[in-house]
This record gives sequence, C-alpha cells and structure tokens, in this order.
Amino acid sequence: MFGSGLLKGLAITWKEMLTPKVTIQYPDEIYSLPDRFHGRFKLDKDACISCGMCVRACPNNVIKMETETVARKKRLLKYVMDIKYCLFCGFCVESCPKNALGYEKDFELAQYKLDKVPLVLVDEEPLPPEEKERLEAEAAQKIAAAKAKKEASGGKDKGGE
Amino acid sequence: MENIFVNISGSIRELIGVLGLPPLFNEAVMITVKVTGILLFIVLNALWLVYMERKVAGYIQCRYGPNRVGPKGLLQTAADISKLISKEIIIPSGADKILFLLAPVLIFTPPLMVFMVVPFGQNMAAVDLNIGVFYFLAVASLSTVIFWIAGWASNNKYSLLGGMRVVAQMISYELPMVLAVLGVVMITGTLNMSDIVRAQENLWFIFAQPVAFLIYFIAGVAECNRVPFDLTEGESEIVAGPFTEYSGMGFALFFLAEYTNVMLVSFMAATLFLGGWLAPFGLTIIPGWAWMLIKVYIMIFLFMWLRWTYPRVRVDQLMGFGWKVLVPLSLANIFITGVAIKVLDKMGW
Amino acid sequence: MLRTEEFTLNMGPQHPATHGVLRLILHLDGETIVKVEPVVGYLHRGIEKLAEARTYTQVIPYTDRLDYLAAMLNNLGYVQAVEKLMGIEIPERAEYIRIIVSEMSRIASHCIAVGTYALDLGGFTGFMYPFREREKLMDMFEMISGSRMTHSYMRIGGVAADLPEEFYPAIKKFLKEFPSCVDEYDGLITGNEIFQARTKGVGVLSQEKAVQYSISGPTLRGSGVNYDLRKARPYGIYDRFDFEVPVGEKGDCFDRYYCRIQEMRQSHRIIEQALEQLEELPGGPVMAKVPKVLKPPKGEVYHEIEGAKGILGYYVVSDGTTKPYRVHIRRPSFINLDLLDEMCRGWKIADVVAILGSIDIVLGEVDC
Amino acid sequence: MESNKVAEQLQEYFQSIGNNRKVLTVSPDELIPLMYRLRDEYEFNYLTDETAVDYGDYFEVIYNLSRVPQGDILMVKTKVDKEKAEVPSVFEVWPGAIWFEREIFDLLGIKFTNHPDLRRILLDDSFEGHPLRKDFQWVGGREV
Repeated sequence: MFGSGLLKGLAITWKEMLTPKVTIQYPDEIYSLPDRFHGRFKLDKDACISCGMCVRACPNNVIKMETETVARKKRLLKYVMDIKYCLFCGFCVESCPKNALGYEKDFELAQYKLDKVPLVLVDEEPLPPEEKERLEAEAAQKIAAAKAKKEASGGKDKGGE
Repeated sequence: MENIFVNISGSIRELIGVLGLPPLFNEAVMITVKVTGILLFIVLNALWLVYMERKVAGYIQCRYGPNRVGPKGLLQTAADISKLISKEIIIPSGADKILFLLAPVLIFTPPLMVFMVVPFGQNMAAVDLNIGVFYFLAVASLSTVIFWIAGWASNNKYSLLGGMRVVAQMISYELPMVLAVLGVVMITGTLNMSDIVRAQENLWFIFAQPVAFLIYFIAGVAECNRVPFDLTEGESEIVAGPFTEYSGMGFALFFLAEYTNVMLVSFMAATLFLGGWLAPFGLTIIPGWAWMLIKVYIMIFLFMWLRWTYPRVRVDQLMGFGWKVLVPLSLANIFITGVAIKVLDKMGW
Repeated sequence: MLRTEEFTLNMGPQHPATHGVLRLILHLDGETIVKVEPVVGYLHRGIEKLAEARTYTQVIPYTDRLDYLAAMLNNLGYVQAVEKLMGIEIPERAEYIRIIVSEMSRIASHCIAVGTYALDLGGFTGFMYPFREREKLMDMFEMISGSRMTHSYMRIGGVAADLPEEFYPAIKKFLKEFPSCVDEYDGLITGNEIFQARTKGVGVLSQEKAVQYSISGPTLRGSGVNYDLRKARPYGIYDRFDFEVPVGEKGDCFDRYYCRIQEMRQSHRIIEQALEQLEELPGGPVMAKVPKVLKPPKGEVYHEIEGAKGILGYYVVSDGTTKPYRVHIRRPSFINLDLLDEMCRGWKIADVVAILGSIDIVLGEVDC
Repeated sequence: MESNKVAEQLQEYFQSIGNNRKVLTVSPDELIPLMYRLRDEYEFNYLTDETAVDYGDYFEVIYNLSRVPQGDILMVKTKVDKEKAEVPSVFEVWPGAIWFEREIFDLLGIKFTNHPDLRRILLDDSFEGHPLRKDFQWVGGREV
C-alpha cells in the first residue's frame, strides 16, 4: 500500500532515537587506538645505524637525514621528517632493519605555524673538532691495540700450528 | 495558574489606567506590551527550536547533537547566533542592495502579525479578531513575496531558482490549506479562533475532520519549506535557494523565521484541530496555555521527525501532488462535510 | 509572444552534491536540463606521471589516493598487475586476507554510495546510518593496516602483515550485525515511496548504450548486463566463493542504487566464506619470497579487477629497471561519468543530482 | 584463452598483424576496419581501456577489448609516429572511447582524427605540453 514505506521509515528513525548512541565524545572519552596505528613517528636513536634505508624507501622524499662519520662509525646528526608530505604508508618503518623507527599513538600532528610542522626526531650538533680528534685517536688506539693483541695471539696460534 | 497571563495583562492595564491618560494611549501601550511579549516568546522559542531540532536530529542519527556549549549544549544556539551577528554581511556585486537588505528584516513580520491573533490560552489572544482564520491565511502567504525578494535581489542563479520554487510551491499549497481549513470553518460557522477552540469542547476537529487535518498538515509542511518539501532550500540541488548569498545575521534571521513559521503552523494546527487550550481527559490541573504549548510541541516534533526521515520530492512531483491530489481531496472533503452538516442538521443533532 | 531563453548554471566545483570538485555546466530551460557538460580535472595530481619516478613498491600509496573510499581494491589491482608481470605466486593465506579486506573495502565504498545518495535526495538520516557501519569497517582497517582510509596494506607478493588477533572478533561482530543494518537502509531509503518516486524511471541507461560506452560496475549491472569480473574472469581466488551478481532490469537510478545494496549483501557472504576458509588454513607467511629490490622483466601487463565503482584496470609497462616505465590506470568513475550528459537530458536539476549520485563517482579517481 | 584463436584467424586476413603474445598489432591506417571486424565478427563489443605509451621515438596506442558478458579480453596495439602523432578515433566503433581519447590527447598529445570533441580534459586549457611524454620537463614543485 502506498504510504507503508513512509511509515516504516518513521518507525526506523523512532527506534534509532531510543537506541544507544555511537558517538565517542573525543576529548573526554579516549578512543582506543590499535597497535598498528600510524601516528607520530618515533626513532630509537641508539638502535639507529644511520643506514638510510628509510630515506630510500620513502616514496615522497619526506625524510631528511644528516650524518657524520666519526671513527668509521656513522653518527646521526639530523633526522627530520617533513610531515606535511608524509603519506603515512609505513614503508620507512617497514624498511628499518633494526626496528629503530616506529609509530607512537599520537595523532594530533596539527600545528599553528608552518615551520613547526616538520617532525624533528634527532637534531644534534656535530661534534667539535677536538672531541672528534680525541674519539678518533681513541678508536685508532683501540684498533691498534686489538690488532697488536690479535697479532700476538695470532702469532701464538700460528706458532702452535 | 490558568489565568496568570490574563491577570498580568489586567494589572498592567490598571497600572496605566491610574495615570489617567486618554484610552487610545492606554490601548497603544497595551498592544506594545503584548507585541513585545509575543516577539520575545517567538525569538526565544525559535532559539530553543533550533537547539531542539539539532538534538532530535542527533538522536535520530545515533549521535548526541550539540552538547558542549553550556549545560547539555543548551547555549549552542546562543553561541551560533552571536557568531553570526559578529560576521560581516556580504552584499554580492550586482545585487539589489535595498531589497537584499530588506528581505531578512521583513521576513519576521508576517509570522509576527499572525501571532497577534493566535489564542495562546483562554482569553489570551493579543487581538481577538473575529476574522482570525482569514487573517492568518492572508497574512501568512505574504512571506512568499519576501522569499521571492530575497531570491531576486541576490543576483545569483541558485537564489533565483529557489525564489521561483518558493512562489510556485507556496501558491500551490496555499490552496489545499485554505480548503482544508474551510472544513473546520463550515462546522463552526465562525472565523474567530477562540470561538473555533470553544466549539471543540466535545470533539476535537482532528476526529471530525481527519482528512482536513492531514491535508492541512501536509500543506503546512510545504508552507514551512521543510522536508520532504524543502525544495526552496534544497541544499543538495540549489545550495541554499534564496538564502545562498546571505551571510551573518541576514542568514540567521531567515533561519529563525523558518522556525517561527513552523511554530505558527503548529499553533494553527493546535487551534483548529487539536482543541487549542482545552484539556483532554479533564486534566485541568495543567493550565490551558500549557496544554496549548504541549500540543504545539507535539506538532513541532512531528515536523522534525518527518524532516529527519524523508528524502526530498522533486519540483514537478511537488506540484503534481499539490494540484492533482491535495486540491481534489480537499474539495471532496468540503463536499462531504457540507452534506454531512446538512444531513445531521436535518436529523436534529 | 513570450520569449524564453536558455540559461547556464555552474554547478560546482564547490557544490554540496557533486561529491567532490566536479564542475557541471548545466544548460537549463527553466529547471529542465538541455545539456550537461562535466568539467573534470580539479583534483588532477598526475599519479600516472608520479608513478614513473617511483619504484614499484612506492607506487602503492599513490593507488590509495585514487578511489580513496575503496583503497584496498586499488591496492589489489596494482599489486596483482605487477605480480602478473613478474609471475609471482602469492601465499594462500595472503590471498584470503586480500579477499577479505577488499570485500570490506567494497562494502565501505557502497555504504558511502548509498548514504550519499540518500543525502543527495535530501534524506540526511539515510546518510548517517551507512556511515555508522562504514566507521566500524574503518576501525577494522585501522587494526589491520594502521590507517583508516589510505591503507597501503598490500605489497607486491602478499600483504604487509598478517591479520591481528583483535580483528577476528571485530569482523565476526560486524558480520553478525551487518544484514540487519542493510535491512535498515532498505526500510529507511529503498522502501520509501518518495525515494522511489525520485529514482524509478529516472536517468534510464539502456543495456546497449551501457556496453557501447564502456560503462562498468554497478552502473552497468543496473542496466541488466551481467558483467562482474569476479565471475566473468575470476582473479585471485574469487572462483572459490559462492556468490551472486545482482543485476537490475530497467537501468534507472533505482536499479543502480539497489544493485549496490544487494552487492553489499553478496560481499558480506564472500567475507563470511573467506573468513571460514581462512581460519581452517594453518598459519603461514603472508608474503611470497620476493627480492627487496623489485626488477620486473621487460614487458607489459594489463590487469583488471572489479573495483567498487566498476572495472579497475592497471596497465604497467616495465623496461627492466626498478621503476615502472609507464603506469596507466583505467578508472571506472572517469569512464562512467562520460555518459552523464545523455542520461540527464530532459530531466530536472534535482535529477542531475540523483543521476550523478547513482553513478557513484569519486573525484580522486576521476581526476587521477 | 580464446583471444589467441582470434589472433591466429585474423593473421591470415591482415598481413600487417604480428602476433606477439596475444597482442594484435596493426598500423593506424588499418585500425578502423579491424576494429569494426573485431566488434562485429568476433563480438568484442566492449572497449575496456584505451591508453598510449611514449617509447621515445614512437607512440604506442593500446586498446583493450572485451566480450561482455563472457569476459574475454584482447589487446590491440598500434604504432604511431612521433612526428605525425595521429590515429583515427575509434569512437564510431565504441562511443565510450571519447573520454579515453580526450585523456590520451591531453596527457600524451596524440591527435585522434574524426574525434568529435578533442579538447583537454584533465589539465587546464592553457597548459603547455603533454606531461606523460618522456621529454616533458616541468620545473617547480617543492624542491624549488
């Protein structure tokens, strides 16, 4: 009969009016984010080996990385993600061989000022030259010592053979 | 309680009477007081209705609606209005400036004029006009012109289309509305609204004239430009119709006028069909004016319920429905009413 | 003599009912449509060009941004095309996961189609209910891939990660509730007489025209052509599932809309079956053994899948390097929009909205 | 697939066709008669895709045809000179080609003769050049 559909519609909206609401009242109620959530990035500085895999994996050139080599070891100086170009695809996190890069559950990435947008994960001054020299000398010493030790022990081994 | 407003008005009259001014002046003061009271009532109610509509919409749509500004979000509309007031009124280039600014000012007048004759309770009509129903029908249709002014003056094609739709729609639905009301008038034999209410002492006209009520209701929805007949606004088709170019307070006034119109149609429905201030089941503990408001709010809720359930009809379907269904139906209703009155009269009822 | 004049109305690019930045130039005679000129390109980002400068894997996030309402299906089309090019067999488990997520994506997309269609016709509440269900799907996508809309979940050779544990109860709850939700849409939207008056007989697209004009997806099936690639040329493991292809009769707006409603039910069936079969599978890898740096052999491939809007085709040309030489995407929305003019002629402004809504375009895909 | 058979059959008729992995290759001059035959005799009634690729010194226009509702698919290719990039439009055979061809014209600059409405579609009308050509150079973007 004409009109039954109209009445049925009214019945449905009436029913929905009385059912519990689905809204999550955001700032008061915390929305539980899943573990895999793609939020703000975090970098475990100590685990990072500055290999640059993430830089290469990024489809949109978001990641800028600066390193300096001290005593044959790469040291991370700057790790900046220009987050406004980020697609949050997760390729960088996936590519990390040491699992140093990861996500936080923070999704409030909006900023008032444009220059605050890039996500600065590491920003360190390059080491002063004296310090660098000292470290390098130390490393050289160590290597030399190890070499000497190895040679000594190696000589013994050889001798043993 | 029943006569609280009547008493207030009486005491004001006495107060002025003490001054010993000419009676014409006294009348003028009284009318001013009444108009101010009604205006206050209308505006506050419209603000409340905006809030209520959003709440109803929210609840129907599985959400809460406004709930942040003030307790339970009650101050949301006040916040919205104050925001709109502080906004610039942008006049589009090529618009007819005077008419463009005049339209939102005028939009409140017809409903306000009609509210003067609405009996809010026993002896509570501001002006007890003995051609009240006629006056209502005549004045209420004036808003058509104002919508058209708004649509025309905006110099916008969407507004123009909206304006044209308003005129077509209002005129086609005025007719069945008048004819539906005629059924009631035929039974009572009077155009005075208070008398019509009194005539419903035994039987509300919704039961005597169910078809007329239905026609009145549908035509009323169309007159208020509300879903499913909101073609005037039709936001998915013509953006906002005549209001497209309005910003700030101009828009707010149109917005409030819509709710005033809804209120007006509901008040008239309560008066003509739902027994006005008369208490059902002898529940006279609740005063008459409160009964009136309850009935009006039931009607308004019905309006909102429809709005948040139905899609919109198309312009040709709207006209077709008006002229091909409602008008013949209301004519038939009048015919049957006339025959019935005669027959019952002869039978000596 | 009364003289009348046609007038042009610019609908869009900013308009509530054009589903994005689409501009329609309407030539009107009163409210009657004389001609519609769709103007597209406002969202053109040059994804095909961008893809030429990215490695094969790096293209995946860009495919998300085509039809952002059914991103999984876009992922699926691209990765299957590259897999076909390289001849990679992917693990069974990954196949099932792909089916589940892509059908979920289809439901999400159809939810939007149904909801926005109700909104186009003025029914706001009909818009909110499908969105509620879509929201649940988004939550599940978030569990799976970490993103709500642009998932980038599929990889060449499988998927990024196995389904998380918390996904299974969520999807089961959803599957249990969903049929009654579709009934609700049926009651609120489909059964409504005003809705039917607005859509039945409006914008009729004949079977012959639909085929001639390369229309695809529910728009084609609404016209009565039984052409669903999942049945006609099964890709992936679609041949293992039992489902029907809903087909309309008259080819009007209602049929196109109703096809989507029924497709949601069918997708629901597919997910149910796939989930059942997936749970019987022993756990295993979800990625095939593919090298880290992908270098497909020289050649080209054209692969089509049934997207949410229609046939989604990827044409990938490889020159043997790590970056694709050319990626072309056959976007269903773009082609379906072609016929808008013919379908709208003689109808009213309100019907343009109804017809446009029934084609269900998404501008990210139209403009590529 | 059956499209192989089609290719074999057609090879007898069209001398210029080379059968290369289910792909029919045809010169632009013979394109339209072949398309009509494919549609009328072999029931390829549906043009699923039409695109083009810039191979440096020549273009290739690729047509993908389908049988609806059976679902067979066939690829037809035609080679176009870069200097005189003109192909007859197939819109008479499949009217759906109109927008495909407009897009190809827009992005690759191949002219389709007899096309009823050959304008730019995705890019701005005043845009210069055709971005999907390999020699297209554009300066700008965020690196600048």
